[in-house]
Amino acid sequence: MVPTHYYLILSAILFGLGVIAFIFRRNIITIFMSIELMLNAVNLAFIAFSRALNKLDGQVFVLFVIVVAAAEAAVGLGIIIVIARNRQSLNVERVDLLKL
Amino acid sequence: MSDFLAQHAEILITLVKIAILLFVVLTVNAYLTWFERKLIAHIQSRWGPHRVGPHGLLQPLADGAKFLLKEDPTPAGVDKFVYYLAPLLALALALTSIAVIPFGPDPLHFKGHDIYLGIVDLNIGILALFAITALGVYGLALAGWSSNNKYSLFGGLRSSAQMISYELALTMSVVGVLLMAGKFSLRDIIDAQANSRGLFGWSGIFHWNILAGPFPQILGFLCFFVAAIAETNRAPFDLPEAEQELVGGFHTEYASFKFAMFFIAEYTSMITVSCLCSILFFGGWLSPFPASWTLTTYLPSVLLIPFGLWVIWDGLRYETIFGKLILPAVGAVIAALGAAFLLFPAVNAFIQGPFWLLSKIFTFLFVYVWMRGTLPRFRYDQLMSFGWKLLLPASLANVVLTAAALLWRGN
Amino acid sequence: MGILNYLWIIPALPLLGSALNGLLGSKWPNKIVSVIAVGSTGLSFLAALEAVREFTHLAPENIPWVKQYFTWIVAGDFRAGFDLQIDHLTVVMLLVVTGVGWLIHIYSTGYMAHEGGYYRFFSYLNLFMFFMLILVLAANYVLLFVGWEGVGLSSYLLIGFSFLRKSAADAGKKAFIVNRIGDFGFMLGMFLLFRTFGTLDFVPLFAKATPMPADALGHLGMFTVACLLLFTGACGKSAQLPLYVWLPDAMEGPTPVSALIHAATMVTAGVYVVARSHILFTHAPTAMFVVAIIGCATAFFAATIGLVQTDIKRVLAYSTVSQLGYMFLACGVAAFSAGIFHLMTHAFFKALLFLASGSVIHAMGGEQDMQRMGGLSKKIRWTYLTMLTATLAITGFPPFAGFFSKDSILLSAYQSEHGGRILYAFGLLTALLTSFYMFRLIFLTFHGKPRYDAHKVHVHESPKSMLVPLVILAVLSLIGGWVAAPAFWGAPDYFAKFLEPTFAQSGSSSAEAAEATARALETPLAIVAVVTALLGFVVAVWLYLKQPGKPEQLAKSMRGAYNTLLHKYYVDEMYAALIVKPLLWLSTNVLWQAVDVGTIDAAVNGIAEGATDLGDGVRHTQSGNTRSYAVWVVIGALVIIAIIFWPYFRPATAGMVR
Amino acid sequence: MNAPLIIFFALAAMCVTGAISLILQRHPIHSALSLIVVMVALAGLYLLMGAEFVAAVQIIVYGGAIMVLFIFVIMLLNAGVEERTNLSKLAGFAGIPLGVALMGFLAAAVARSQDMVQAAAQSGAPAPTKALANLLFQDFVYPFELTSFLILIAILGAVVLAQRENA
Repeated sequence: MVPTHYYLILSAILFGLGVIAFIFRRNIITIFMSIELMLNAVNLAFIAFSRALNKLDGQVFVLFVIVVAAAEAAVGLGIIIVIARNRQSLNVERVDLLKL
Repeated sequence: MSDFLAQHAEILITLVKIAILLFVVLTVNAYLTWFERKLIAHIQSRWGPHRVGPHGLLQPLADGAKFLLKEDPTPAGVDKFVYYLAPLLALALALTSIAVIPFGPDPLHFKGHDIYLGIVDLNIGILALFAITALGVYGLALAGWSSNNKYSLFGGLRSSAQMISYELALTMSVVGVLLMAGKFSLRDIIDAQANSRGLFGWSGIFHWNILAGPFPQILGFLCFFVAAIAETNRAPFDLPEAEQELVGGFHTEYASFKFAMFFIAEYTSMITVSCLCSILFFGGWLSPFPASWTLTTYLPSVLLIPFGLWVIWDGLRYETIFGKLILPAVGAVIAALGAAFLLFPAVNAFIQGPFWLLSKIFTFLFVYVWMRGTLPRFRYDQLMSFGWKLLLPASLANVVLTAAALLWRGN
Repeated sequence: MGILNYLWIIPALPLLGSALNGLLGSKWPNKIVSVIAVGSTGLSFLAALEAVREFTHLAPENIPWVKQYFTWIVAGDFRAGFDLQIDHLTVVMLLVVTGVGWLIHIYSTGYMAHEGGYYRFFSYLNLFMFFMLILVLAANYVLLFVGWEGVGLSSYLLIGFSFLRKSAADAGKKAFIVNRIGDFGFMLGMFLLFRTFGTLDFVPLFAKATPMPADALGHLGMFTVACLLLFTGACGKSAQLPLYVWLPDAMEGPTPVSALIHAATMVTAGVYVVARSHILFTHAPTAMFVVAIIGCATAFFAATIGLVQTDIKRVLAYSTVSQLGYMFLACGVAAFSAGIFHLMTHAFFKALLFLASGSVIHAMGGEQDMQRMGGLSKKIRWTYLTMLTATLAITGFPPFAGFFSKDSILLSAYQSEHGGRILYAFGLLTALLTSFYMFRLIFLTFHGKPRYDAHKVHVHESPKSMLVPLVILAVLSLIGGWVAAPAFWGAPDYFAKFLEPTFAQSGSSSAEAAEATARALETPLAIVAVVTALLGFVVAVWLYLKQPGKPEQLAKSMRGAYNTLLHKYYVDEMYAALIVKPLLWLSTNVLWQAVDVGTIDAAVNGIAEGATDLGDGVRHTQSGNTRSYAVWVVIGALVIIAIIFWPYFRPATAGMVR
Repeated sequence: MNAPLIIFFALAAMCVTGAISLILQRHPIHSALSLIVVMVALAGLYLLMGAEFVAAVQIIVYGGAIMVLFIFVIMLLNAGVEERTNLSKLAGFAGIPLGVALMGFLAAAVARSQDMVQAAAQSGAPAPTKALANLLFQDFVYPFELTSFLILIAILGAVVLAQRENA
């Protein structure tokens, strides 16, 4: 039986890596993926707690998170497409103006 | 060593099962190509392959040899890693999906071990299957992208979009069945059909989900089958590899064995889908006849023995020497198998399930090929609008109706 | 008790009139305006009469009658309410203010008939009435101070009534500022009183003060300091040395204003305050002495200046200053009833003098210089008669009002223990000068041959609306003093008797022995005073009727003195040099350049620029670069996590997942 | 060292490797593949914790839909290797330390709180999907419905965003 805090620490590490990825990547799509990574880390923590406490709520929350992530992906990628269409660039550092 | 085996016999057995299943599936794949080409040819009133071996029976072997031996060029400017990863991914996932499928109801008793037909029986079996098929898309998409070829890219784009779109319908159309079974495990689903209250209380084929109450899953089945065909990129949904438009689509740049991998993956997923159709909607290994009709248990022998005799006769009057030698042998083997079933009731009883299941699978494979032979390919916008505007609502309606019926029936 | 429960009506009426005229009057014809103004004042006069009638029926223990209407300020245990009080002193002031005020209102309707801003004038005048009534009715120093400042305000407004004339506007400002100086002292006095007694309501304050021991002479105790501070305010308001300078300039205002505010009522407010606080003053002999000296000095000083002024109104102004000096002299020698008595009579005849001079100016078509008048007695007989009456009254000829009041003041001065003789001497001298310059005024104005161009100036008698008040006031200044007459044949001085309940505590005027000596001295001193007045009269006759050329020769012969007097001892110039210039310099260089521009504006602009620079600096964090934003978010997350989890960074603490 | 632990460490290694390669890969496709690896490994961890349904959903939705969408977009926009601009000085020097600090904080907090997490009774038994369904459709039915609305809105938004103006 794996101790719960192993999972928690793993999720912490994944989250941190997600943050670093967010900060260090310049491609909007990659940044978006790093957000997904963070969400996944949180999901892991949820599941770990739900197992530790013998409560299924954690898993329900994970389902919600996944749904939200799906919606987010749909809208976010739409936005990315629009950005790429308007700016001819996916580099966030090139997208630093409110209007063209 | 031996005690290790003693302790971990399960592992050993599983490994053996995997080996056997792999062999079977690959062989079936090979001969499926032969079968398809023959059938299409006859639909188009041609002969099809008939040079390599009698009735071209050795054609698959020749093709296999050709795949293995042909030069394997890697185009310039491809993304090596992904380029090599894609076919592996496709093949691996396709083969993995077979693993959760059970092929027979009752286990073999061997040295105190109950050996079930089928590798694993997950209690989320169907979900796992969907998961694996869902991942299957990467093979195609990545192949298309990594080939550094615009046609391939289009293929990949199409396949990914198409798979996402139809996966929804695929999953939704199954929900009806899941509602009626209340389980995810395929074995449990089949058992549920076995124990289900048949339509108007009739037995046999009326226990199957396709016909059984409270709400026959005809709509669900149609949605599922169409979506599944799309998932497997088969005609009339084979846009990712539409030769006429994309010169082969995502696998344009793949040659020899890597191409073979895609090929095998495709046919394997065909088989998987056929298995799913028969298990989810057509009662899996359940016989279409009521249990009281005991004579139907001899149906396998009754089919096999004449078929074997016909093969022998056909071989004897075949032109080539090779044919004269080999075909009667095969026919003899088949006839002997039928006779064996006839002689050993236990064996006969055991093979009932697999027999029915395999025959159903064969039927669906036949339908696959049949559709390819008859239906023209969809246009892309048609594909999308069909998937989103017809298939998805239909499957959702199926879910709602099934749930309503179940509630009405009060169970 | 009818109106006594509704004392607030008395001041409220003029306020109403003022509001109506001020807000709506501009649209109304003069008739409505005057009806409202005069009507409101007259009604409040009637209300005052009714109040007095009821007051006389009050049981002695209900006096002073205090009515608390609403609480205005509450801070800690301090309460300043809108409380009105009425006692004998208030009764006198009330009647004087409302009565004279009413007459002057009537007069004004005629005098101002052709002036612009008719409604404005009456609005201000009613406002003044309101504040003056508040002043006299107030039951605590705070409310009194409201009236005090209010009359200052309305006097400012009225002096600068024709604000298009720079001199008028300046005069208004001068009056206001000089008053501020006094008011400052007044406020300090109030604070000191509050600090000492914990209240500013008259009744409890005086009740607390009475038993306390008086300060020794020449010793600056609390009482002395408080009284001196209050007296500073009184000086400012009542134009005593050294703050008298504003009053002569205040003559820039319309004549009725001069009559009402700067002769009859407002300027006497200082005297009223001193009398009102007589208990405090009697506890501070030093302050009393100072008051007496200042009063005496002012009286003499102003009279000397009055000798040579040629502007009719200025003469009267200086005479007002000197008469006020008399009143303070009286208060200074603890003859409060005498002071108030003189206040009343002075209100009558000085108002009369001003109104009459107004009538003269009206007749002369705005001419104020006496050297361009003369021989008017035939043309404007009524004015002449009334003015003559007033002159006789002020110069103190029996049986006119001034005689009795001035006589009682001189008597009290003579009786007072500290330097009484000197005070008396100066008082007498002042009387001489008074009668001289008053008759000089009469002769220059009404006698001799006309010195004006008869073709330009068409002399005409004033309308009834102006003459009627003149006559009434003339009668009053004739009989106004008779209430005190019985003192001569041994009977009690009714006025003093009437005020006794109020001033009883301030013993000296009611001590029996003093009574006796007073009776003994009464007649001789009276005779002396009359003789002095006659002397002044004779000199005036000699100089201005018999030999009209003489004054010029005199002026030439003692030019220094003459110029000094003509330039009012150069006091204004001195103030300008000593106070105004330094103040201007200070304001320009320190307050304006250094403080305002250098400090305040600099601070404000500095803050603004700092904000700009800050924003300019911080702007760069808003680079629009998502990665930088991400870093900020991470920093925030770190902080939050640190805050949340800090307690858990110690092992074996539970609750993180709960 | 029992089997679950071994599996855990294997999967954890997969996760971390995938995450790191997500950071290091310079091509979006490779990053996406790394992320897929992470997700599959996570699904494995969920299985290990007995959350089978969630594991399946994780692979189907994340692996099968969301990431496919990502790859689809990457291919659609034909995104190339990302350019190495360094316009954000802040991210340049402060990024890594901060990220590591955050990681450390979280890990420390979790590690310190291990005891009380341990205190809670654990059972590796698979969570019956039926129970999950009951919870989801009884206790959490309103949030569930809200999510359906959310998805609807997201669909509309995506359509509006992706359609060309002139179309």
